[in-house]
Amino acid sequence: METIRDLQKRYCSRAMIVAIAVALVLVVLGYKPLARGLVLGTLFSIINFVLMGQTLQARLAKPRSRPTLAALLSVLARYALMAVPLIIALQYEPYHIVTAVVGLFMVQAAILFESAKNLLWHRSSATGIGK
Amino acid sequence: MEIELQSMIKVAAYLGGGMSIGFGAIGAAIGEGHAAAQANRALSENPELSGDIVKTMLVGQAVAESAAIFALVVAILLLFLQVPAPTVLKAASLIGAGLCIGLGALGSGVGSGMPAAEACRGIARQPQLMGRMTTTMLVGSAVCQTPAILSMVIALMLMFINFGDAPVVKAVALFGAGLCMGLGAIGSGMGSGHPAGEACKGLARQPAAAGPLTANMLVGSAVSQTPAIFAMVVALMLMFLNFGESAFNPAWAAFLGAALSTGLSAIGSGYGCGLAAGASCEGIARHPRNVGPLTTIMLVGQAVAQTPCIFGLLVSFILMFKAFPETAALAPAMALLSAGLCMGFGGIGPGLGNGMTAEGAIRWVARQSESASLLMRIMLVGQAVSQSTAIYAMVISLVLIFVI
Amino acid sequence: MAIEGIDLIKAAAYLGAGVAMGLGAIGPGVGEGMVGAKACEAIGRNPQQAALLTRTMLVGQAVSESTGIYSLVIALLLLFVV
Amino acid sequence: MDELGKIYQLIVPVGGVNLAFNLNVILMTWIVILLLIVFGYLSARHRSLLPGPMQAMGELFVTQFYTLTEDALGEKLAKTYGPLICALFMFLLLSNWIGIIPHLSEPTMDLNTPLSLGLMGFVLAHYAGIRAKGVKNYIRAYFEPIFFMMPLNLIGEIAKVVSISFRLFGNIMGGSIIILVVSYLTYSLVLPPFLNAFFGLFIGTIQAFVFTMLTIVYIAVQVE
Repeated sequence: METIRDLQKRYCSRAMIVAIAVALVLVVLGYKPLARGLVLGTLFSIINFVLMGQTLQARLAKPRSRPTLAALLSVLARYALMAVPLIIALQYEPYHIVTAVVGLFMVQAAILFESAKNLLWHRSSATGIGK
Repeated sequence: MEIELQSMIKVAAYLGGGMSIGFGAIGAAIGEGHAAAQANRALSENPELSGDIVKTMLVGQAVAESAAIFALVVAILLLFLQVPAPTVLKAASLIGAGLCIGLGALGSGVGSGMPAAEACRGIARQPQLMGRMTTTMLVGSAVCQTPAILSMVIALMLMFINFGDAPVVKAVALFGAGLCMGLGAIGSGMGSGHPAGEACKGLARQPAAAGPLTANMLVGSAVSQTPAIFAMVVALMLMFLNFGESAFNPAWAAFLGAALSTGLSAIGSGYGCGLAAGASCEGIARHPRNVGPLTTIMLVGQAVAQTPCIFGLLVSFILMFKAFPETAALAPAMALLSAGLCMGFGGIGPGLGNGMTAEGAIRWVARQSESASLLMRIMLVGQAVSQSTAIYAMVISLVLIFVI
Repeated sequence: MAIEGIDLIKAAAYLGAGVAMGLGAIGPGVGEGMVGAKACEAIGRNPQQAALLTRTMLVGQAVSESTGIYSLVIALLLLFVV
Repeated sequence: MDELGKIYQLIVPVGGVNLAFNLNVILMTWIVILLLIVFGYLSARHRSLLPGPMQAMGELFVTQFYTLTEDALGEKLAKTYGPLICALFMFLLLSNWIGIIPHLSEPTMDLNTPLSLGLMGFVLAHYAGIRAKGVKNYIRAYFEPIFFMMPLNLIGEIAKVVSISFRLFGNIMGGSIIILVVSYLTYSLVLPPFLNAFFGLFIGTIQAFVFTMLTIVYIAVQVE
């Protein structure tokens, strides 16, 4: 039985590994700003995902909280954090903005890739995050 | 003048950025709030599964949030954008871009909360289906993001394409392009959440029907997104058609009217189509043998529910292509703006109503497939009557354009 | 742009006509849709009574349609009488 | 994009009034009528108990719509109006479909065609109503539920004609404009076949069916 922490760890490490691998290729090819942007974006994407898990558990623990208002506050707080890599990339030359944006979606890409794989191979209940 | 333009651009960019992140965050929050409320219910039904439910919700929310992250990216770009040659055109297109992605993310955010919510409840009922359920939920919410992606494409085009020194009236057209795409994406984004949510719910009820359910969900949400695509067509035309000779005074109203006509009427049609698709997914989960008649009646119902949006598109095209003589008076311009407003608002109700009728008919075709043709006939008659109000609105719009 | 009294009145009348018909179409559109949905449900439950139920649906829709027709009349009055 | 607003007109002055004929629409209408006559001839040429493909198709149309009319109007009136309803549907179906052939356009794209068909249905419905109820009862129906509702009832009747004809016109016209615009934007490369199938075949069939059904319903409402 996988705990929530394991789940987060799995997706985060996958996203980071892919990002670092792509970044290494980019560095070898000579596009250093692109690589730096990608890693920066992915880093904040992971931080956002971890924080999301924390706030979610906190909110679900007490059932009487107003869900939408609490969600709005958590979304706004996390987005303030997500804005940081974008601002860094826009202000400093060594980080490329486009790959920073791509990096922000790295965790989502990891999640969607796995479900797409499941859908295509029809390995219905044997896989997925239930394991 | 140079400094004034510079500050105008800054104001426009801040306004656009604010609207973008504001609407986007609200959409994500509503979707997430809905999902959290349902997850709470699921937890109270089946507390020992709390780990699974929280995991599902976490993953669902991560994907559902991408629409709002698009809005965030655009907002930050707007705030820090350096504009080399400030023009009025650029200012208008920056506000338009912010509005476009903000409203688009609002719809998709609300819509993709639905599959997450239903998946949480479904897992509480059928924990062994977790893998399949998560996959359906993720595919569903990924499809829900399409209108937001279309909005982002239009927003980025508005921000980075240089429209040169076209006449000032083009500024209204650019703002209208953003408005049209943003409004048009709301209905489709919210609507395509319904089939995704119902598919997750249905999976818990009838796991064997997973294949037809997923297929029907994809078809249903793809058709629900047609109004958003209509809005994108109008937005692209407003951006790229050459309006060189049009005089400023009536033309600004015509462009704004064209944007409002398609954008507003797409809200009702998109949501209505989503209701029909949701009912069809629910029906397939109840009686998987009735896939054939259910898909047929869903497509027919959606096609009729899209008619108000097609009327809106027609009025938009007339407003864009008809050449209006220049005047100094306010009344002709107001008539054109009013034509767009009339058709736009007038399309919301009938689109929604047609979707509701289709929902009712589809729900009962699933239970009583032998009276499918009778129900389809009644549905078409009922929809036709409820559409007549959209037609009155179109008549008033055409009178405003051609007679006044 | 010189805006005079009569021009302003005309402009307001046109805008009013559009808004009247546009917003006035929302209510009957949704309402008739609900009637249609319920009629489909009733016919699904009881297909033998289809003719009676269709007639009832049409009468109900015609009544809720009248508010839409009122908006249409008001819009036409604003366009051609004011 | 220029062809969007172009109309080929034949203008005939008759006693000081210029009558404008839209040649394109007239030509297309005649093509549709010719095709229908050919279809009718082929399907009724060798009538036999074991129908050939053409006869089977014709019988399918006729029985389907005859049953629909019978359901709504009863057996006696269905004998009178059934053939008309069936012909109306086949005409509309072919009119809406003909646009998918290049260089041909739908006659229903022009408001005059649906409007005249709608007026025909309107006159027919009221004629049927007067015959069934008598003049007195027919006129009394306008003063229900209260006498001052008369103008609104009248507008409601006229609105029926407007809504039935504008619905067909708006759908077919909107669909053909969308196809034109999209093929212009994509240089006729990507979407048009799919769009033609959707708007030409699918929407065309549904709208033809809706128009026919509404004509039946309007007659039925008047007769009751």
